[in-house]
Amino acid sequence: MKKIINSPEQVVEEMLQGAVLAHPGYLRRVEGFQVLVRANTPVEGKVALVSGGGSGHEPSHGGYVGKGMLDGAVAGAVFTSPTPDQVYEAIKVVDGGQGVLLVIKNYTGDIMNFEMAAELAEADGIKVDRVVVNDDVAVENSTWTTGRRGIAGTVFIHKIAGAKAETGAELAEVKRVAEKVVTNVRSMGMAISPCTVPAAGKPSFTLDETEVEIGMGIHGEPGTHRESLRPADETVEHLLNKITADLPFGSGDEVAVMVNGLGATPLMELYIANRKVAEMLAEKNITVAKTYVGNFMTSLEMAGFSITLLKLDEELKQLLLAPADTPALVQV
Amino acid sequence: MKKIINSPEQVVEEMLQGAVLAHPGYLRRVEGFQVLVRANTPVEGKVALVSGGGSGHEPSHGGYVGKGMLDGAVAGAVFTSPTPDQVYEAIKVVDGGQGVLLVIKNYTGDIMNFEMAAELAEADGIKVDRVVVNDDVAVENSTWTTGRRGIAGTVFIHKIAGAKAETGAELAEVKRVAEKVVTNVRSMGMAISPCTVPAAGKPSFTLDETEVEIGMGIHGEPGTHRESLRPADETVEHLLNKITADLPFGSGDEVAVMVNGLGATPLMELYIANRKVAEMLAEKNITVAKTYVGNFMTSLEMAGFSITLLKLDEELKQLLLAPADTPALVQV
Amino acid sequence: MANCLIAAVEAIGAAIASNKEVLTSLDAAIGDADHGINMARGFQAVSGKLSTLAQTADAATVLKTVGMTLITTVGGASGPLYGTAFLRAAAAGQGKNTLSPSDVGNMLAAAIAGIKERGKAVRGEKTMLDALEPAYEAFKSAEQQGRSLVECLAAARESALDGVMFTKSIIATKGRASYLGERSLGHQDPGATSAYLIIAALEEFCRSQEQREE
Amino acid sequence: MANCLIAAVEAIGAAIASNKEVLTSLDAAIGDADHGINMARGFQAVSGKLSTLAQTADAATVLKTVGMTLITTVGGASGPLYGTAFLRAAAAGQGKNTLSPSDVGNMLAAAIAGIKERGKAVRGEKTMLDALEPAYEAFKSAEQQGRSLVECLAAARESALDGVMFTKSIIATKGRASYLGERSLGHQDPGATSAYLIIAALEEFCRSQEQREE
Ligand SMILES: Nc1ncnc2c1ncn2[C@@H]1O[C@H](COP(=O)(O)OP(=O)(O)O)[C@@H](O)[C@H]1O
Ligand SMILES: Nc1ncnc2c1ncn2[C@@H]1O[C@H](COP(=O)(O)OP(=O)(O)O)[C@@H](O)[C@H]1O
Ligand SMILES: [Mg+2]
Ligand SMILES: [Mg+2]
Ligand SMILES: [Mg+2]
Ligand SMILES: [Mg+2]
Repeated sequence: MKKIINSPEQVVEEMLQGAVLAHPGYLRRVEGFQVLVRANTPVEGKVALVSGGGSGHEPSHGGYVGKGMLDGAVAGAVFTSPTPDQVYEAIKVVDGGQGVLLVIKNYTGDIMNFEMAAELAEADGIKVDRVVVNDDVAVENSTWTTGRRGIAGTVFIHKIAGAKAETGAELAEVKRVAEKVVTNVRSMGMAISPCTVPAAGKPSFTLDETEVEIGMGIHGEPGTHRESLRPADETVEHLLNKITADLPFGSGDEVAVMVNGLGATPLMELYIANRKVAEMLAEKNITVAKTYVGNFMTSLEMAGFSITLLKLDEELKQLLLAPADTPALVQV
Repeated sequence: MKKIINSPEQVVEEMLQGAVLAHPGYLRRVEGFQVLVRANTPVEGKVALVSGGGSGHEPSHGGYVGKGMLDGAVAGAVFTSPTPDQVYEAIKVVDGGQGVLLVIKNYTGDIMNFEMAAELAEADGIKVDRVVVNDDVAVENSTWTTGRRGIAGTVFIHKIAGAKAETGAELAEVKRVAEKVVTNVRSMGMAISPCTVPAAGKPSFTLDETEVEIGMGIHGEPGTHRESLRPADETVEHLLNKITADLPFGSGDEVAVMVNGLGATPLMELYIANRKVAEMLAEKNITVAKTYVGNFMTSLEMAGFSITLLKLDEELKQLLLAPADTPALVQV
Repeated sequence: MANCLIAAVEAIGAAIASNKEVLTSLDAAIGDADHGINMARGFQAVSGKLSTLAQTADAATVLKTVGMTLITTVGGASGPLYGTAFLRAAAAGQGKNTLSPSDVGNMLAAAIAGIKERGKAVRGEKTMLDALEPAYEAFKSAEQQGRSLVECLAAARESALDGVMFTKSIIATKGRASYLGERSLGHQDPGATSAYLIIAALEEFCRSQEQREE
Repeated sequence: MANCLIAAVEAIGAAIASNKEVLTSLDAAIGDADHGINMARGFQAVSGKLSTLAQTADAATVLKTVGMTLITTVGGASGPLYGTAFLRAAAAGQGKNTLSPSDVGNMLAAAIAGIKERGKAVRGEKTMLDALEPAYEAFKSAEQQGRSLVECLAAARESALDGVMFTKSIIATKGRASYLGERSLGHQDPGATSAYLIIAALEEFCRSQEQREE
């Protein structure tokens, strides 16, 4: 395992320290916890947003802490959802009296840990509500599974619910908007090379010289199948068709697009993928209001990418385009 | 070679198309050329900045085209400096009557190609001047070499000279500020894994399981030496000591820091590196005015990072902190 | 009491530690390659916490400490589940100073009930329950036949192992592996495996205690 | 005239194309792994451009087209250098309808002068000049001895190869390899190698022309 780290046990702690040292104007560390909050938290009179999950998805989630997005982010061990005490602490620190919305990705562990934290906070009299993100269309949604995974679409929930909270809207309103995003967002990804959890010391999976994994999760979880690497356009076609068929997205729709790198994908390749995404959407008569291309929800040094589409209405569009000022996403 | 591309011959063309499709509000393609310019170019009454170089360094250079930074960026083939006709076209398109400053990295090819373009533009009566960036301290500066390479420090020239140009300053003034940055900026990098030029089809170099290359260039050029991978803190110490000794940077100085990923380095690792950078600078009584951590000047999917320090005076600091609005860097 | 129970938990921790890589590899195949790492981190923290407990602490206090520590250090799915299990076992063992086979059976039952409440899974969904429920049933029937604690645990361990093997034959419908659908077939569930390891470690520990007492 | 010169340039292009990987590998060792790719891209574009030239074009027009095309398609260091070389050769050959060995010698001299002006390098800095200058000297002395064009080119090719080999023994002080300092020792310069290939291709082409004429 070749990594620029000091020791596998220290990666999360040292990353959090390094992030706060890099962005002191944005971030503050909650002493003794793996929690990053806005430097000026709590913001009085504003619903607070707390997100989080395992580490290894940087800039998620700490990178989105700042004006217009999150109030706090909780970092678990690499690829491991944070524990309830950590989430509970984040909730307490960011609550400005208007309540806290938890943004949870749909993984059993995340749900249980965040729920336990919510119970603890509610016992303290803090208003807590939650939204569960499940945008990954690679995972078939059937009644007998735990549903779909939450992946890169989560960033759109941060952005839009965060913008809504910034308007002074109350908790139920912020939650309504967040759920509208969840209802309208779909993603799917693929990987061409694996990643190595530092504490594990070896890659979570292996792919041969030409093999790729389609429908890959963001924790190295296997996807729907393996196949031979195809030209970028064909891969985009496969992923995007799955996505558009799902909601479905159709002629006349307006969307936001995210072409998300998984960590080791050159931006050049993401732009090449976006070219095909834009072309296909134009063919389908789907208008793109805003495109994000880059590393937003990564999987350590995995190479590959995901595509996310969010169907917009006027409300979501305004909130998406609203200003944000965070370490990882600034909009003016 | 595993890449998300359609064909090695098309990577630059398709990337440029994908970038313009992603950022129509920022970017416009100069038809028939590998040139990206601001959507609203030329900006009347403002000195224009043109930068560029080989492709494969994304978000450099097109990502920095926008308010407060560049007016145009010229993309060569992967790792190959663009040709004079391309640069010439960029100069003509962005000139708003106040002249054009070329930001050139100190490579023989870049210098010759940009110089030939400048000659052509000057023959047209356009005022053209240039600044040559040579921040890489890995390369010994002796009279019998071509000097040092230009690497990630280039982004600080874009930012600061771009901000100066935005004030309406004249060409000589913008150039003065750009040269002040060049005089005060130093960088050094290292790589833990190589990259593959698409048209070459195989890695430019190989490193064994524990080997790293110290002083690596951003085109896969070998660095000063190879060694065994050490803990992140030791690597940072080695690079940063080289950097601070060079200018030199010393007690009482104020600096900007860039911890730059080479393409495949998880942001987690860059933050871990930044932690040590910040700690060492604090020990040396050097104040950090602003820190950038992320992928700013990459080398395709190379894993590794570089550290850049820029010594600030009041003028440089104000310009560094000034707003910018580009696809790859937004500051408010 | 505390002494003995603490030693038992240490034995569990040792078993988890020495199987850290096995559990992580199992999780790599159908999950996210962290189960062994998570559990080992948790039990290492438990060990630290227990060393600060008073020698006089009762069973409930020890088990509650284990549960709270697991909840706050393991994370993922297994943290809240195993943590809840130990908390429920603590509640079931409240006030006890010695633990009869029947007491242990009740604590096991309470632990399983806690896991089911927290995780909303049932047996047959390819989770730790597929080891724990058969283990409990075997324990219970041995106990009802008047067997010793070691014998009851041996029966539980055997059934737990059968349960682990059974997980290979089914599709996951809970937890991270459920995202795989059919692709989860043929793989052994990491959580069921850790559950088996815990029971096996308990059995071995009690057997060695018994021998010492003889 | 144009016909023959175009065929000669095509022969050079073919030599570059078939040595694309060799040149790129040499550049990988001490540069940025693109020299073969750059040159092949350039000469492919040249081939396209030349096919649109009038059959009646004179030597200068052909060479100017080659130079301009290389400048606008090769990029990097070699693009402006080889481009300038062909432009200067064009100027030196201005108005000629047949090229004597002395004409070719003058064109070669002009090309080298252009490269030195543009690149500000001298012989001994581990660049294409280390192949080109010895090649020119050998050409010139053969020419002064009244040898045929093919013989002059053969002499040039031999010295060019010696020059390529010599580049292994020196440290680069110009171009991208100069950043390596001592680490550039032992490696053969890619640009010197492409210069050798160009001369060798010219020789072979002229030899085959001579044989056809016999
Ligand atoms: N709902 C559930 N009920 C019971 N056990 C579960 C449930 N979900 C997951 N598990 C167990 O947890 C194990 C995975 O634990 P771990 O890898 O530590 O967490 P995560 O899946 O969050 O990475 C699975 O192998 C399974 O046995
Ligand atoms: N200043 C110079 N003068 C003459 N030749 C040079 C000079 N700099 C570089 N070269 C030649 O150019 C070659 C490299 O060309 P190429 O790889 O195409 O360009 P780049 O170095 O920009 O990638 C070197 O091997 C060397 O022979
Ligand atoms: Mg996990
Ligand atoms: Mg080059
Ligand atoms: Mg797991
Ligand atoms: Mg080169």
